[in-house]
Amino acid sequence: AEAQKTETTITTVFAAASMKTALDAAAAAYQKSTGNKIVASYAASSALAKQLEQGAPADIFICADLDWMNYVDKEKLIKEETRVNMFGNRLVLIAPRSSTTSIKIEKGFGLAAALGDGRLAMANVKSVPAGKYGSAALKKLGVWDAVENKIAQAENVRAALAFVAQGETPFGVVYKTDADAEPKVKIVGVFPEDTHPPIVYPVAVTTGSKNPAAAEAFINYLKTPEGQAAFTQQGFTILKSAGR
Amino acid sequence: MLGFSPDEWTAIFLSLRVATVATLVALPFAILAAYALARWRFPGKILLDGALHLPLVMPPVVTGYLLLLTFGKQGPAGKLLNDLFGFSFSFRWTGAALACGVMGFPLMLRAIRLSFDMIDRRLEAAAGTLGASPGWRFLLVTLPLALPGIVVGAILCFAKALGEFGATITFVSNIPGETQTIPSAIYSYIQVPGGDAQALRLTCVSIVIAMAALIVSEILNRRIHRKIAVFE
Amino acid sequence: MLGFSPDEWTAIFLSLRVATVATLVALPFAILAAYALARWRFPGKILLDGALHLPLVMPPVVTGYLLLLTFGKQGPAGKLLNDLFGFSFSFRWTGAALACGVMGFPLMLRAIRLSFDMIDRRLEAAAGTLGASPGWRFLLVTLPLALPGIVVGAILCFAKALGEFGATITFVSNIPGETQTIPSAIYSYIQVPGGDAQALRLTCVSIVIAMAALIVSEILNRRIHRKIAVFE
Amino acid sequence: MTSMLPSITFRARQRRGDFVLDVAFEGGPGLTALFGPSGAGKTAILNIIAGTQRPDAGLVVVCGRILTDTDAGIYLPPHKRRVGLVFQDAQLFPHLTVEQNIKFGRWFTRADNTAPPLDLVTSVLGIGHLLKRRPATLSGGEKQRVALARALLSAPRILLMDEPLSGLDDARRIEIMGLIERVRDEFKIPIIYVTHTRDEVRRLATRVVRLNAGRVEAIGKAGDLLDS
Amino acid sequence: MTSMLPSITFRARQRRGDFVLDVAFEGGPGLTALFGPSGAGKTAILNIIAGTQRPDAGLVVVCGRILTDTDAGIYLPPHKRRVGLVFQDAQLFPHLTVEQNIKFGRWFTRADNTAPPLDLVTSVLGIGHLLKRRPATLSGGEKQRVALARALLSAPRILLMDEPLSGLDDARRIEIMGLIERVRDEFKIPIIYVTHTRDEVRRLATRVVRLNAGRVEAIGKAGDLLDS
Ligand SMILES: Nc1ncnc2c1ncn2[C@@H]1O[C@H](COP(=O)(O)OP(=O)(O)OP(=O)(O)O)[C@@H](O)[C@H]1O
Ligand SMILES: Nc1ncnc2c1ncn2[C@@H]1O[C@H](COP(=O)(O)OP(=O)(O)OP(=O)(O)O)[C@@H](O)[C@H]1O
Ligand SMILES: [Mg+2]
Ligand SMILES: [Mg+2]
Repeated sequence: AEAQKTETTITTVFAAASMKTALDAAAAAYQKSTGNKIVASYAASSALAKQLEQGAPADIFICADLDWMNYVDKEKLIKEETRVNMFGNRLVLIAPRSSTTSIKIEKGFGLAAALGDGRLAMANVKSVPAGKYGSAALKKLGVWDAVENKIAQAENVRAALAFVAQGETPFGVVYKTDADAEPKVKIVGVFPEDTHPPIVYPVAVTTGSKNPAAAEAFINYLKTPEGQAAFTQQGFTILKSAGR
Repeated sequence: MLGFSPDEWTAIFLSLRVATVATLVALPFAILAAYALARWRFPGKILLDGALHLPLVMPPVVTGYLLLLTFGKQGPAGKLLNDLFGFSFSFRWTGAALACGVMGFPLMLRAIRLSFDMIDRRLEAAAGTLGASPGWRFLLVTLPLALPGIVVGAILCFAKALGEFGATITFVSNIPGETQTIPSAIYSYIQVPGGDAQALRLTCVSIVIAMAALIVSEILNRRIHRKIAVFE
Repeated sequence: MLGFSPDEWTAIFLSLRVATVATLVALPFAILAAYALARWRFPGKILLDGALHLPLVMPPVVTGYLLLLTFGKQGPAGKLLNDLFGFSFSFRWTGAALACGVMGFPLMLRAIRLSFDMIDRRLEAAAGTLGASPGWRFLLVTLPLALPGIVVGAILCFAKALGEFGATITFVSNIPGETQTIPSAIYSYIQVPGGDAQALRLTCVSIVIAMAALIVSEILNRRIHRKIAVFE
Repeated sequence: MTSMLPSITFRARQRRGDFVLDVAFEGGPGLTALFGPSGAGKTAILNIIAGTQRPDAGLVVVCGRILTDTDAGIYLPPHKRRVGLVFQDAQLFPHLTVEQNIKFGRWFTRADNTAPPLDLVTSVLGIGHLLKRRPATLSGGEKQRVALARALLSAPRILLMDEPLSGLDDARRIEIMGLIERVRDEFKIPIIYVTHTRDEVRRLATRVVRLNAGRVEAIGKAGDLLDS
Repeated sequence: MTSMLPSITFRARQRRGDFVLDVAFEGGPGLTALFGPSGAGKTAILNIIAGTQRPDAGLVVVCGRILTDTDAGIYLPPHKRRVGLVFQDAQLFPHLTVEQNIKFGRWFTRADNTAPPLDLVTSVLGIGHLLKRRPATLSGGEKQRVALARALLSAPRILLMDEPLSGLDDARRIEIMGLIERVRDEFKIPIIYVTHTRDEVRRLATRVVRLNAGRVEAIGKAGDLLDS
């Protein structure tokens, strides 16, 4: 620990864009306590994964879903032994703040009827994790067929959120972390965790890392309560695998 | 046919429609704005000039978001249009056309304005002495002489509209058959592992369409130039 | 100062540098390509023409991805450059400039070509009879007469470079201090709850810079037009 | 009625760089020749009458109609002036055929078309075989003649001709002078005529205004001025 | 030496639309006037000599140098021909000042500058006071004179003048004809000279080629041809 203080290291993190606020805060706290600098590049998980493939100078990859992490894992771009499912999130159904509907999420619930001729805002159901989770949940609940044609897909969760916040659509499916931070929407219900694959943010050290020790040190920091404070504050859940 | 799924075919035809409508609707506005900027003096001209370039400078997502704020159901312009004409952009292909038109507008404007700037204004004066009022002068002399720039502006806008995606998807989403254009479909493919091949196929479609448009514009351009001046 | 964080200042200066370098480096290539397309006949011309428009037509992410595949460390061009000159675009600001330059290129090319098309070619012939070889003719007659188009092309490319983000972030990621330009920073803010205000502030910075560039170009343009022809 | 009034009253001051135009003259009906060395200000005068240039101060009255009066703040835009201006450098519309060019002005004045008939004009000017061509393919003299036809056919209330016959061969010039005489006498259109050629002045001019360096040197009959 | 050879051998066939040019003539030293009605093909001939137009078939030899020989596949590009072409419509460079315009050609031929001195040319042409101006601000005659200066100063081996004095007043024309005579006699530059004006032909022409509708009608001495 003493050596690290005198000689600062720079660790580059490639992280899914949705982690920015929390990760920036954690990185700042980490730098304050250790003097080691964290540089984070935020973009879509897909772009980051392809950049890793092309030899990007990243030490740590934080992905928004399992698919792209599995992809880079298969390409041997990350150190498998360092991979850990760190954070979790919840999927919620939201409506504009002014909305008066109350609807309970359960098997076969009346989402289609509640939508009327409005649309359901979701992130892209084929490609964006939040959309994939959402469609899985709706399928499991048996309402997918009824709403499938009423979905407005957005490029990402934030854009889906904007549709609801602007009153463009009466409902939307987004992460709890996003819904919490947007005063113009309210959470109508939370999807039960067993309706969709677990929402996890896996983390791993890359094989190309020039200083894997420092990278692992930061990952270990993220496993400590101080390291997780910013994430819990944002509404992320801390997964058991991240072991306290 | 050609191995495209029905959704993809829909996206292709929709893209064509969106790009065509965006270009045709933007054209008169671009001509007007270009003329005003090239020929008139008025206070705040440079601000207008700047404002018309904004879609070029701002990240497309921001443009899309501003469109949503303005022309969305609850947005001021959106409400007004809905109240007055019962017309709405939201989640409709017209919204995609609006987004594409807005994104292509500065390109079109600049090309047209450049050609207004470069034509010999003495010919307009000559038309004036022959009795042509400013309106006729514009129609019979300025506009035809600026035709090369108009063609270039239109092709730039059309090409841009074919490739536009950030503003469109943010404004009107990505609804198959309604607002899912080729680029939004491509984007979806790129985001899933192993989707590259699909993305590439659709990219090729865009390219073929753009090439066709380009060839047409080249032919037009040659005709125009042959008409306007014979250089030997 | 002005409430920007050091990272944001870095992004602002980086954007300025990237946009300036992209514009200046693209300019000679655009002039050359525009001239070739406007004046020469060669087989495959329409294909070249089409290829040069591709960055306009393809979704920026695709362009970025293709750049990554070509100029990345493992890419053929990237390897070659690295072996020959020890130079690398990958995840460096030079890569951001390359992406912006590529994205702005078709706009620049078109504007310049339009002005080459609209020049009175008899003046080039006149220069020829006075002993000017094709090279001199180009430098002394064609280029100065096309200056309005060159200025317009440069400003279009610069503005585009200021706003470019899809290709940049896909090609060289979003690394603060190295490849995080204003639009990528905006993107990061937009992606997280509560980041809108920050995103807006940065958007305003882009707008101010673009406005400044526009004003400069307008002044240049007026000078040029005053020089080239006095219309009364 | 209008022939009682002077056909044209012209008074103007205008500064362009070092050059100062300061000219006043009146012209009755018939043809007024502007005669003087290159750079004397002849084209500037025509432009001020046509409204394509504004004088710093001045008064232009044609057949009793005030076209420009800077004191009274009157400035009629060119398209309302009904002047037929033959530009020194033709200024044909490059995107139109010769036929479209010469019919251009006629179209705007079709309500009262007092111009000489198209056939007569094209045959005297010898441009009948060029009607389908575009200006870029014409020779210098052909362009000049098309420009002349275009102005003649626009049914002007006054004709302003800037060296309309320069660059034409003698035979053609003599023929066209005949046409100009008919326009002057039969159609009674007042003409302001710029030329450097003495025989044109002798044959056509009712009166001559001799200019030099932006000022009037003398006004008088052709015979008197040319011999001095 | 070169004065032994014919200064120019010209033979060309060229079709443009309906118009067919089919001309052959030889010109010794001195000034060869091309004389003929508008549209006869005079400008076309100059363009073929200058290399700005290619004939369908033809031979152009100037002072023993083959410039164009379609049979042998020879076509010297314009900038290697060293012809001084005074365009019928000036064709000044609008982005350059008058001074830059007239020094343009001189710069490319600076290696052997056999042209008349700049001061002489500008003073005879009366354009000394215009040097800092741009072409757009010049009068018609001023443009014409600047174009003349530009060609004279480019040290040409042959001068091609397309109605260089049209649009100039008599006094100035006489003065400039003096200059042209000096160029012809002192500088011994062969000149091909297009004009419609008889007194120019009489004073300047060593021989006259009379053209009509793309063909040579007659070749001979000025006196013989003009009186016919
Ligand atoms: N592309 C074309 N198509 C048809 N005719 C053409 C074309 N180009 C030129 N011509 C004709 O060729 C003829 C010769 O033109 P040229 O310019 O040589 O005449 P010119 O003798 O110089 O006449 P001017 O004294 O009027 O200048 C003209 O009658 C012109 O109309
Ligand atoms: N912007 C300007 N700056 C300075 N002088 C100018 C400007 N514009 C025109 N002039 C001068 O005004 C004078 C008059 O020009 P104008 O065209 O009326 O001459 P003109 O009598 O028609 O001559 P020409 O017979 O050569 O056509 C010319 O000497 C010209 O150089
Ligand atoms: Mg004049
Ligand atoms: Mg000619």
